[in-house]
Amino acid sequence: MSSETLLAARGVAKSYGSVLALRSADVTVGHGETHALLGANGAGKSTFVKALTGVITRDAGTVTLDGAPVTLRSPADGYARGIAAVFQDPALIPDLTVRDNLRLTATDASTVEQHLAGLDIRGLDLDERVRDIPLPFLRMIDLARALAHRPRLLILDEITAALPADLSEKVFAVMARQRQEGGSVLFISHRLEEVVEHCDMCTVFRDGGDVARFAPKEGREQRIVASMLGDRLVEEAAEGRRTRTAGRPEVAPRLVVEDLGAGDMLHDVSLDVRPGEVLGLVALEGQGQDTLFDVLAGDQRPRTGEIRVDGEVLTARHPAAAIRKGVVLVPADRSWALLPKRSIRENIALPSRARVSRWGPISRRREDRAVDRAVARLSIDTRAASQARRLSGGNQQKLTIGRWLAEGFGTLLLFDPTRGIDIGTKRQIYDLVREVADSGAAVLMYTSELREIGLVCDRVLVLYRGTVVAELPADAGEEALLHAAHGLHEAEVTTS
Amino acid sequence: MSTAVAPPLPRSQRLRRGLTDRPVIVLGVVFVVFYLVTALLDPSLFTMRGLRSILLLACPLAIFAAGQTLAFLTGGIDLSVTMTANVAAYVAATQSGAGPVQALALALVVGAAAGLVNGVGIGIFRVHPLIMTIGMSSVLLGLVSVGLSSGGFLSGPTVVPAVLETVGGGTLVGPVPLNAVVWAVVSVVLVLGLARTGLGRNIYGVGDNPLACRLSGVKVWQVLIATYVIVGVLAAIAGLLISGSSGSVGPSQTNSFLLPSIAAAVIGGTSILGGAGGYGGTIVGALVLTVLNRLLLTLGVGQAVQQLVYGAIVLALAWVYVAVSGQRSD
Amino acid sequence: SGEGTDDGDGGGGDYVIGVSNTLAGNGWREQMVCSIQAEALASGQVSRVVVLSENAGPTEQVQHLQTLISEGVDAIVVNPSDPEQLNGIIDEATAQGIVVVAVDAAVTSENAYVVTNDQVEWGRVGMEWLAEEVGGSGDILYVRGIEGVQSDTDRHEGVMAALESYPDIELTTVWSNWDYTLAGEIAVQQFSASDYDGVWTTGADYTVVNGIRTAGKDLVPVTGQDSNAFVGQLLDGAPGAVVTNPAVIGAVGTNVALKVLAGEDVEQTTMLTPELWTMADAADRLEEAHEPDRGQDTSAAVEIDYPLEMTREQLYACEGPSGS
Amino acid sequence: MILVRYLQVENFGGFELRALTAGSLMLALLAMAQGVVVLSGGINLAVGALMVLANCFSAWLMEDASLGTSVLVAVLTVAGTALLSGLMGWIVTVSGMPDIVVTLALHFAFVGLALLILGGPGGRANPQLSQLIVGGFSNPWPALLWLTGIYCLIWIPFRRSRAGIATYAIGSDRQAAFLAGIVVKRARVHAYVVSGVFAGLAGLVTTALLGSGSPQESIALGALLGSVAAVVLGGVALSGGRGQLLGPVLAAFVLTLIPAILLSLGVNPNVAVLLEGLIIIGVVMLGGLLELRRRKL
Ligand SMILES: Nc1ncnc2c1ncn2[C@@H]1O[C@H](COP(=O)(O)OP(=O)(O)OP(=O)(O)O)[C@@H](O)[C@H]1O
Ligand SMILES: Nc1ncnc2c1ncn2[C@@H]1O[C@H](COP(=O)(O)OP(=O)(O)OP(=O)(O)O)[C@@H](O)[C@H]1O
Ligand SMILES: [Mg+2]
Ligand SMILES: [Mg+2]
Repeated sequence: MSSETLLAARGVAKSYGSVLALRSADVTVGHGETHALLGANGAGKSTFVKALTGVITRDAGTVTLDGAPVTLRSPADGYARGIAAVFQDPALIPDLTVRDNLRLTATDASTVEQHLAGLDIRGLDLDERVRDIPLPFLRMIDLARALAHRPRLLILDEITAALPADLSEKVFAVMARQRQEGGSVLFISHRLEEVVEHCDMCTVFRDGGDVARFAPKEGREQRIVASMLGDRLVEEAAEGRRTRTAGRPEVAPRLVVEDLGAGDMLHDVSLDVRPGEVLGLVALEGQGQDTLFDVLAGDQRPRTGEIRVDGEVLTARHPAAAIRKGVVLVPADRSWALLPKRSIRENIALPSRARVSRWGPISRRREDRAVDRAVARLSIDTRAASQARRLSGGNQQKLTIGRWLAEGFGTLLLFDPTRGIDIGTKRQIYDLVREVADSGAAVLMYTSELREIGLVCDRVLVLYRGTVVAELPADAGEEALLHAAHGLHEAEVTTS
Repeated sequence: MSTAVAPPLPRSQRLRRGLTDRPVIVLGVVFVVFYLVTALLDPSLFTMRGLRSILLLACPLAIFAAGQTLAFLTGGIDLSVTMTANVAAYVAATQSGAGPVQALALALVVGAAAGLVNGVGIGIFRVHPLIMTIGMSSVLLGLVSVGLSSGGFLSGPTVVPAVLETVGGGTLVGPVPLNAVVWAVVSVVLVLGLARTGLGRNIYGVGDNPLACRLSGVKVWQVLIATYVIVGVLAAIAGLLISGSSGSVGPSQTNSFLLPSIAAAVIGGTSILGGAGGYGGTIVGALVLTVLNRLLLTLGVGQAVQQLVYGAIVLALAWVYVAVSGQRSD
Repeated sequence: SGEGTDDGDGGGGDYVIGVSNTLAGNGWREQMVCSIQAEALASGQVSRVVVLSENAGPTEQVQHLQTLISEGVDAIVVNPSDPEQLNGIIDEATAQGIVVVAVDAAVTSENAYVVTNDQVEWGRVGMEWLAEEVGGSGDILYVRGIEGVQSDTDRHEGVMAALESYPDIELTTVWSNWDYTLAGEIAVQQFSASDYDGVWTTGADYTVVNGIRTAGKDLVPVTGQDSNAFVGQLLDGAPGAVVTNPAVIGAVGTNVALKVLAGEDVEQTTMLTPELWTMADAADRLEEAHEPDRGQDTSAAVEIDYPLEMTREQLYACEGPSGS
Repeated sequence: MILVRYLQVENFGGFELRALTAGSLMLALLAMAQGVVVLSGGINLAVGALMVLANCFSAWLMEDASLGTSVLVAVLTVAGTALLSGLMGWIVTVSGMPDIVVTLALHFAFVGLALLILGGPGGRANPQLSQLIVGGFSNPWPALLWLTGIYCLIWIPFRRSRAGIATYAIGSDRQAAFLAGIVVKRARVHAYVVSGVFAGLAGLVTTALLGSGSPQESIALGALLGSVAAVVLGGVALSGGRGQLLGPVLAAFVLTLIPAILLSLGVNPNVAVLLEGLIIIGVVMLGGLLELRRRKL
């Protein structure tokens, strides 16, 4: 590892209207260094990356690359200077083929193919439309494209958030090779274990500025969290286990699913969730979990089987039917659930105005109470309250849950509710989920982070190729879960 | 959860931000300046009569633009408002023999029906609003033509109901024409309705993110149908007022209001992409356009220059609005 | 209209006449089309009338004519939307032996017969009357049509000719696009802003009278054409004069076309002279022309100084040779 | 549909074909002018006005001009509309106003400009040039050749170029396109420039077909509505990024044929207007129904 500096950013700042997204950030990355950028939601990491790569113009600050000042006007500019980024949002155009996408960025297709082969992604047709390719593969194509420009600095903004474990490993391999070849990496992730294992240095952001810079070695997680959260209370992660309701069979199940089949993917899924219980669902990418949630939420019609809520059969042609029965969904993508241009209030009150019978005049006082309660319970940052799109990712996510708190429900469907969210917020969400369950709701939660199963769930189902292949206790451990998720359910695991 | 709070802004910036959040103020200023400039050239605007004529003429435009505003808020547009208005006015004029109440009710029903068909096409069959309403416009024109041909359902004597002539052209008090009463009622209903009713919320919601609405249990098609029915009724009201003030009906008599109705909503700051805006701005937008017409008439320039100036000023006003409010569309 | 077979069952003859009109739903134009149908029926020589009528411009009208040629019509009566742009297709039609008659407005093609009202005279007569009426001096609101359109230019020429003898008349020019609603609005604005001694309108007349009332002013003399509603207003005592611009000019065009088809020698241009009707000298004409049961903007001048076959009833029935 | 028409008209021949090809040529070009902007995720409400402007400008300059001069005028016209349209695109990107607003306002302004150039109907086309563009009355080929030529020599190379791909890209997902390094503003302006070229060509065709210029707003409006209808019927998604321009071109032919066919079927022309509207809505509704099966709201 060379000690010489590749990238030196000083005093980078950016504000959107009245909110300072980035106050003043200093980041230094050395040659051959894998550098992590850490910070709670809304700390300004993505904004920093965008300011660095020319997606947005910074309000202040200087950036030097190998000592020479640079101001990039667009990501394309960056390719020429040796900076290539994989952004948090996919930078592939859905209606074009992969090949056209590559032509667009003047990227050599055969180089990308080589990189993809190196990543062990095979059988991908470059003439396929991006719209038809699953998200994890798209992330890998994005990565391969960045690599094809042989960057000196590779920036990865939460690339692993949407990746299953096996693909994440590939990304780490790429990072390692980049380091061997003398290149540097700027890596953003909310998963501390990834950072600890793969990064040489880290800069921690808090409130739009850098607050700490050190080597993120094993055992320093506590320090990382402390600097991320500042003087905010650092609760103990291994919070005391709650009373388990799963062991109380006398409670009748709230949600019962029998032999459910839908689309081309899902078949013969049976499960039940009791009031007060959090049922976890674990699966690799693309095993039919999205279809299952869509069907349960009434967004898609099942082909076979039956869904019963509190004993009554639910046949939904529209999510409204499921919602009337108290079955509500927090979808995978925040943008599916938010009104970006509307206020926090309107977002929270949206479900309660859905029915035609509620189209009449609104009682401000009653609504105020409901909204305030939801905001307080989730401690949503309301400074940018007039438009949901101005909120940071974490606060947006809280909003998607908060709507249902205001409306009330019996069954909560959570699809990966902590994707790309910082530790502090995650904990709030875990607590909330438990709280919701303890107050009598049934919760079904899919998560891509196996660690969460042990923290929140009472038991867990494993979905593989569109069907449930295993039921495990919540404390089965990540290894057992991963095994089952790959379809390797050994007898000793399933019978525990 | 960032806690970064911006330091207090310097005064100039505070002012700017105040304007950013309330662009209607800027528009209001523009209106006043416009009015004064026009009045310098045409001092009659300082008289009661002049003021009255502005209000009188702005009213039907503002009601058309009210419908357009609603359609915009859902992310749509309605190009059939003027044809709907024409048909409604015709119906009222041919039915006036049966008494004013029945004639007016029938006209409003016609407006609602046209809106219903638009709403069904747009909400249920997913036809793009542009196409649906262009098609609707042509269907209505065909209907009128068939109806007007001898023995058709619209042939026969046409008499604009006396109530309409009074409301459309009469005076309430001083410079306030009677039709402004209708306008005031529409304004109150719309402004309150959008902000304080469930339907109003849903109209914004559907324009902002229809998928989120669906997942929250809102039946998007219901909202769209309700919206376009209201747009149709508003169009019918505008058509009736126009036939009242001119004392005439004609199969294309309000067509020249179509583009100005869109322009008024746009100048008023309602996003044509849906989800943001409101009727307050549209009211000022309609007033600005009416004064602009007056200005062009006063300048006595030829039609060519009128068209050029009209286009340029609409563009400039919309630009000022975007610049001040920071509501860029990209 | 437009239906039926070529071997006529309604009339004696078997000519097919095509009609092209680019302003649909306008009362004057509708009556013009009806007069073509009625005259065709009354002549007994026509088996079918094919009407193409929609709101369109010259491009579409060229397609109208192409369609009519393909339909195999014997004569085309066209109300041209442009004096030049149809010449090509008109020449092509006449080359194929089809008689083309332009009614209401002229075309420059030498192959077409042209039947129009004398627009220069129309403008002159009205303005002359108005100038006399206001006592030879005063402010007059001059409501023109569409800038650049031939009939507007012609009428303007007549107006200017009339004003040569009245140097003390001041004109304020506004454009109405021949749009009744717009003309009414303009009247409200202008009369709210200032006082006029009279209004000369190019046809959008009765809404101007309403507009003066809406502005809260006393009525002043207004000239207009023979719109049914305007005639009614004069009968009700509004000061003003009608200068006829009869829509039955369509029937005249049909008559000309049939004569040409029959081999008669017809002048290339037929021009009708407008008449001036006021309550003072032609109250009976106004009385006779007014039809309270018909549309506001239909042309009330039906009896004209040209021998036509059709009757008033046939005109109002608006039926062609092969039934509706 | 051509077949239906063929069966209807007894001696269907060069004349009818020419009526179809020459008549459709203008609408087809307009549809392409609209289509390219729609593909880029926008809409151009000024195509009709640009066409009228090109029509008036060329007819004004071609009056009494020689063939050589007229060709020069033609080139100048197309360059002019391309420039104006590009300027419009530039205003859209710089101002941040929705394109509907900008193009609508400039629709008024362009018609005003046309009226300024040619006080009223007037000007004249060069007869030889007309002959070259739309052919004689029984010669369908020049129009067809021009259309094919324009499609193959302007559109296809453009579509294949990086600028063309960028047009689709910004229509499909503007944010992703930007992150992929496309200079979105420039790509949007390009789309408007190409649109201006097609609109200018449509104006030239009008001049050739009609022999003179006519600065009327109603013509511009009619042309605009026709172009939007053709684009939608031609299967280009109004949301941008998806579709080919061949669809709108074929739709232009269909839209030209519908009135003629309805008339020959003996439909009352007033009813025909109604049916035309219903057909357009119907076809689009059918498309909507198919889409409905895929994803509902
Ligand atoms: N368009 C905007 N307008 C106003 N404020 C904004 C806007 N975008 C972001 N912010 C604010 O800026 C702050 C930083 O946001 P940013 O998205 O950069 O954080 P982040 O570190 O990427 O967090 P996360 O982990 O949630 O992505 C947040 O408080 C957010 O509310
Ligand atoms: N080009 C741009 N111009 C203006 N604002 C932008 C631009 N790109 C992104 N933004 C805004 O910046 C804000 C921050 O977005 P960012 O990508 O940093 O993360 P996030 O989506 O808020 O959080 P996360 O993805 O971690 O959950 C968003 O509100 C977004 O609207
Ligand atoms: Mg981020
Ligand atoms: Mg972020």
